Amino acid sequence: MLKISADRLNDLFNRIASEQTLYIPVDREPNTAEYRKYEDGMKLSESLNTVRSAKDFFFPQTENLAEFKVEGKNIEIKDIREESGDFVVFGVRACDARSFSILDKVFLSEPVDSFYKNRREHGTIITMACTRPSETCFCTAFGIDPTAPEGDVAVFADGENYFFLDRTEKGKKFIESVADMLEDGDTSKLEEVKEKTREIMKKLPLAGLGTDSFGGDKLNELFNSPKWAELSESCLGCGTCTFVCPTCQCYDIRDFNTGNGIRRFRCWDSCMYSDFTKMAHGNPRLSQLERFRQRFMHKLVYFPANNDGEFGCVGCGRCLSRCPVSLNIVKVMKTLEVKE
Amino acid sequence: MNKNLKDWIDITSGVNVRKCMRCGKCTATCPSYNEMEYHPHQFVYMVERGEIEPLINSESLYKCLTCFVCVERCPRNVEPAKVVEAVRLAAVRRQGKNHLSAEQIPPALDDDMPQQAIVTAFRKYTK
Amino acid sequence: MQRIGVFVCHCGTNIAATVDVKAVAEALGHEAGVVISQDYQYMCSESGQNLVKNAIKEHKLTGVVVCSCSPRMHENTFRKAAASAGLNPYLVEIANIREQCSWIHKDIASATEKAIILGRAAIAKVHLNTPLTSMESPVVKRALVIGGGIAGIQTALDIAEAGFEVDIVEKEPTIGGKMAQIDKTFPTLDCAACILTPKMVEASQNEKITIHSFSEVSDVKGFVGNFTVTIKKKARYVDETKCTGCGLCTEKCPMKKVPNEFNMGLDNRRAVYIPFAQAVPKVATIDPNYCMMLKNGKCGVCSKVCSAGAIDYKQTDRFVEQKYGAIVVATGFNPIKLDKYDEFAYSYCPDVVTSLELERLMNAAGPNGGTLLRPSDKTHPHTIVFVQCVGSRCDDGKGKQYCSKICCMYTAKHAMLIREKYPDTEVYVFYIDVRTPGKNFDEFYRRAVEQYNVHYIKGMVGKVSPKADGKIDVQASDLLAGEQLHINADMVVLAAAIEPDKTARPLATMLTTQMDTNDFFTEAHPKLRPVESATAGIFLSGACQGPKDIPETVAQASAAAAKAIGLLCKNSITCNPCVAHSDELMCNGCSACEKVCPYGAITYQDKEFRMPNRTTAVRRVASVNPAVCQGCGACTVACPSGAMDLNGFSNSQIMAEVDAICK
Amino acid sequence: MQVNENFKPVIVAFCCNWCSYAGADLSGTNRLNYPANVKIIRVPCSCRVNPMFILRAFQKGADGVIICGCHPGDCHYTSGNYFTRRRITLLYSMLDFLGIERKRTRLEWVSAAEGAKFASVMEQFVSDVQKLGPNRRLEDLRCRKQ
Amino acid sequence: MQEAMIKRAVQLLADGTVNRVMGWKRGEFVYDITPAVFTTAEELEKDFVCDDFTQANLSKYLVKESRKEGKILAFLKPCDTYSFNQLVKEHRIIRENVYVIGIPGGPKLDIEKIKAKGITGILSVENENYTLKIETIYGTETMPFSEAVSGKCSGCKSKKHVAYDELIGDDGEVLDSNRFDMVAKLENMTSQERFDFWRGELSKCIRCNACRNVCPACTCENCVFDNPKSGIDQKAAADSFEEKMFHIIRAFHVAGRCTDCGECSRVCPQNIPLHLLNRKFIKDINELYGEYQAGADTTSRAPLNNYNADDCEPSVVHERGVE
Repeated sequence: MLKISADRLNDLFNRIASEQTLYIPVDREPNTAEYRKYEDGMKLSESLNTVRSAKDFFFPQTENLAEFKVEGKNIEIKDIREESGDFVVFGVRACDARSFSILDKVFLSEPVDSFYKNRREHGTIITMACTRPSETCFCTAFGIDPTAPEGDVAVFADGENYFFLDRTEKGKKFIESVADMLEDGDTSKLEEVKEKTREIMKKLPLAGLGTDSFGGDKLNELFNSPKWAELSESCLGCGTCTFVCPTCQCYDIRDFNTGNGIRRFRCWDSCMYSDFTKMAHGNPRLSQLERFRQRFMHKLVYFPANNDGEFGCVGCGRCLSRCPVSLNIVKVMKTLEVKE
Repeated sequence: MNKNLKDWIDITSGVNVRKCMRCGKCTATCPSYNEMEYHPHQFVYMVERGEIEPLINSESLYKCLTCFVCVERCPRNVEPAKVVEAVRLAAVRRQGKNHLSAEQIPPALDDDMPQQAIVTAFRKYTK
Repeated sequence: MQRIGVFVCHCGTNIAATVDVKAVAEALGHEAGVVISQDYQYMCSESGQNLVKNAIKEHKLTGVVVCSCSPRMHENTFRKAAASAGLNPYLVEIANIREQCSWIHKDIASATEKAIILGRAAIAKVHLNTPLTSMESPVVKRALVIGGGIAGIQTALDIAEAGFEVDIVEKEPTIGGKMAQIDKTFPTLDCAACILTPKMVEASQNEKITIHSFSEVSDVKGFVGNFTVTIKKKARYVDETKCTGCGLCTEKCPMKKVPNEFNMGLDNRRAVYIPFAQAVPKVATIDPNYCMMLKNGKCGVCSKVCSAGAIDYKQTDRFVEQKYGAIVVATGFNPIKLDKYDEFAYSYCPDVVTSLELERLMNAAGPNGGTLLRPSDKTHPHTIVFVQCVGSRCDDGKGKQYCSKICCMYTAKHAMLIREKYPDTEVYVFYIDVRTPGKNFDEFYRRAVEQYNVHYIKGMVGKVSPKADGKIDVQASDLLAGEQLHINADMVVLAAAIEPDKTARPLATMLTTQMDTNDFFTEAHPKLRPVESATAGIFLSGACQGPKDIPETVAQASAAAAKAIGLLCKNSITCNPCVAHSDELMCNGCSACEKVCPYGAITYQDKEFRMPNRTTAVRRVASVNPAVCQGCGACTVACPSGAMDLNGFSNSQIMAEVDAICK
Repeated sequence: MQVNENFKPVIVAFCCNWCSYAGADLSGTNRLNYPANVKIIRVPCSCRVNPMFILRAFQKGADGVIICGCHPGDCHYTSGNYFTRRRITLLYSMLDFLGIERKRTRLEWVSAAEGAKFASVMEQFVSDVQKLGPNRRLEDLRCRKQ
Repeated sequence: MQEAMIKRAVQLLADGTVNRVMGWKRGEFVYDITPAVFTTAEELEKDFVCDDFTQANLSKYLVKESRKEGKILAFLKPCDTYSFNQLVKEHRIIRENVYVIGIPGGPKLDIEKIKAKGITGILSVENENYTLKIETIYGTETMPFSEAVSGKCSGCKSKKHVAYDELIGDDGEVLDSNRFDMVAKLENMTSQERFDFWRGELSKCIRCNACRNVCPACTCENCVFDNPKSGIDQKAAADSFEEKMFHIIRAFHVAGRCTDCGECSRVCPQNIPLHLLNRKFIKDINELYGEYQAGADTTSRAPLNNYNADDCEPSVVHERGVE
């Protein structure tokens, strides 16, 4: 497999950055990373997950859709879409990589979301195998192997070298473009690192999380479970869990009067908000219990029902660490689990 | 009516002569009223009408003791003393009008006159 | 869909001169919702208003925007016009393109552009106007007159004449004010007391009028038609009901050395006193700063001699609360303090007096019984010099910028009286201009000059210096003769400027009326509404509104009374419909609004609300009493959730205006 | 920082109906002039001005916002301007804390008799904002005029 | 401490003074604390926890809870009691439906501070006389207790309970903390530096509303930002201006009512120091209108609903500090 030595990694970054924009996770504070546009001298973050997931590059928090100008009686519509430039997102973990396949199912199925498609085509995702999973990780529960991430190009690190394995057409093209900086290397040490990571995964507190009592067909018994009241009583109804989640894909479309025309834009929406899906007759889910239930039912029941069993959650653990009152999907799954 | 001379005096004196309501209080309180050919209120009115020439050539220009009682008492904040000073400067700017020749000084000296007075007089009244 | 009519006024050339009204009308025609946009010469004229009425009927307008002068001028005119055409008056908006656009900009392009923007802002606001109906609030049929001078008395008499209850609050022990101190009045020279005391007696005997003498207004709450006033009746240590005014106590009181303010301190009075013989109410008053009994408990002569047993040393300030429909301010004037004018030696020469002091010196009830004597050595003055405009017409920071209007006339009166009574006395009057505007005024002044040959000299007095021999050297300029005069005078009379009474400023704060920089009350409109203040229900009578003489004061007093009667005769008045209202669904019941409301118009109640899933909950919500609310809007900002909004100036309306302006 | 001449600041003025609006009218009747960039919005009392309006003005492209009210003690509603004074003091302190130029906002007491003062305050405020240049720190890019 | 609380709670449940207890219960991990309502003694014994990680301020929940049937027992730390008083003053909490037991505050730990040391895979945290022994899947780590103290507690303003029916442990007093130092430091920067600082901080905001929904002063039935009729409703910051607008308006709405409990900065997923905005208002109010601590009592008027005639002029703010 092709590899590059650790100390020449930054040269590779400079090379990529010269051709297209490159985003890599950088430590904002020790142990909390965020994606930043690569500038020379930036150090790749060791820590695990960024607070905001890589979803932001493909489905940004706010995006302009169209602009209207009203002159007296006639309306003039301006198309303000522009072709996205090529960009590379480096250092995506296995769980985030899986989130793209979930988002693709939503945005790229008929009717295709042209904004998302435009960015998806121009973006190359370079994933990285995990070596130090944290206690909040439970990606194995959803069949994700942290040591073998998907994405366009998979990168494996064994301490001194970074091995590159292309997984898709776009990945192959990427590797060819930087082939001159890579050379062949033996992957013996890699196996040993992978084995160590799998060992750690088994020792994680959330390792044994089962998803068999969830899925498309479990709707009735879960929906009417009395436990939702106790589960959702302390939920504040803020949008943190939905805005840090890599697979949340709900958005709201709004108009803004800029003084010289109306700009229509879409922005993330959270099912936890009181005015989520507020329609002419009002809001279908009026109490926090219903909204709380809607969120986890969508992840664990509705999404699998519509997407042949694939769960809406990738086990990245962000909602576990970011919820102000520590309510999360793991607590829901453990409470609602039907044990034989 | 010498237009730019009047403007020049307005600027240097910084006084708006049009504020005068001709109440005569400055003239009433002026201690050297009798020696003056043009009394303070006339002074201001002539400057307002632009008749600067007679003022420059008149003796009373130098009779003003600049005791500033007219400035103190004027109800409209017109400062006649400053107008007098401005006209004096106009006179001083005129070349050839030498009001104090060197010979006049020794007889005018008296021992308790401060040396500074001589210097300023000499600077002011000679060209 | 809104159907808006835009009318742009030329206002003759006032607007049309610097604003291209045709371009404005044309530009505003394209705004959304505008169905008709035209300009006209005089929108406020009869035909202008008909233009609006016809347009409303013809185009079935739902909103009218008039780009014209300030809404404070003709908002009501256009509202009435719209109402008569069937459109709710509060669907009319005014864009001020005169006072705030055409009059203050010279460049036509920028003025026109600004007028268009102001027009757009008014259109944006009218889109969101809601039809409002004004509420009725009851009128208390009782008036309050603050100040018992001739102005207050005349106003009270006229209001009582119309059959309404009136209270007069006078801070001195007796009503009468400055006029009681005056000897004769110009131009007819009739004696001030003779024409004033009958009115004072009439006021005291009129059962509709109650007089609160020796009292002050301490607090005013409420609004037009519904004022609640607290009157502080200062302790006079004499029971008004018992005292017959016999004056025995005033003779027996041992404390003689009290400077008599009524005679401007020229002579002394006793600690217990009646200001002057014809005082109304004729009741003694004890001066707590001098009475030995009140200060250190030793004496009590007055209570011993008083046959009626009216003296009561334990009396304290009493507070009376009363409701009124209208309030008339008649606080009058005072001469200014002359201590800053050292050039006139007023503060260190007793023979230099002000005109009011001269009035007392010449008055029969004055310090020396009516014969004019020099205060210093009580000798007959042979030469008197009058100095005009002392402290008036000067902006040197010490005096007042305005002309005090009455000095020229009363000085001519004094000169004439002195010359008539003491022909041997020479009278000089130094003046800047003699101003005698009025009926028989100039003839009066010419009589003083021609018949009584008073020496009127044009020129100001520069310096007054008392000499060792008791005479006073007056150094002045004679501008016409062009000389500097030195007059050897026995007395100098200064015509001091007059300023509003010191109690006017705190009173204005209580009444929330406006005042100008000289502390005179600001009238609603200098030419068209001189006797009303901008605050509804508060009227101005006499010198509190500006310097004026007795004829004008009485005229204004009756005008103010007429205005007050106009208000009191209504059973209820329509009040401002632009009041606040709270949206119950969004109200948190946190009572932030209740705390900022200056009128206490907000109350709370627990109401039941339908909550999700067919449950109900009781919530504490605010409700605004539209009759009490005056529409200031403080609550709308104190309310975090925006539940509280204001009719006529709602959040969305103001934001729409902001958007239109910043477009 | 050079000040380009053709920058015409947009100034929004909130004037209270009883005092400063009357003062503005008086400066009009006296034909005093002040720059045309100032547009006046009439509010019943200065206490009606909500910080939302001020931020909205800046968002929509204003370069300066000035609030005029009655002199403390003169308020037609007795205590309206006292509340304004506290609210606006805190708001301006916060805007300054966030780094917004101080001269973009101002509160001025103008009575109905002070027409001259109104004109000179507006003149001075517009020149201050002119020196500061366009509002870049508190603007909404979408509303920037092309 | 926890046992004493459970014992007292069970006692009160038994004798019927209260029919439910508001406290905390553990989530998945040792540092994972969720506020919860317990109705039976067994639940209390099983799940109730009160240790170094129970930072959450329970006062806001009492707004809804105090409107339900029966009386609820609430364990409140000293800083929570200030929020409680403020909500009682604004009639948001019905005082007689809540039985308050004051528990000692004591510095609480913040897991973010531990993670910031690079420690991951945390399984358990024990506190042995002020050094923390942290079990992780990658071995055990130790760190001094003081370094893991939460931001809320490092600037603690008072250990005094201002509202309680009963006390467990003794009552502390008001401390003079240096909580305004950072605000003063910012004030002394130039306006460009301040602007860059806040643009850096506020641009991280993802408008998740956690700060608003956790804040005990923000209890509007229908928030201005959610109500389309308000004119400033916004769901996401589509422009840097809207970030500033949201935080300025929120700080203004809680000005004079914010008790500086620090919850907003604790819950912010992007660690934006939001408490600095509220502290700026508190510092200004203290300097300009006299010392005022929101929630110290239930009767005083909030500074912004109050005035006195000789308040300073707004220009004062423009003259002090650095341009």
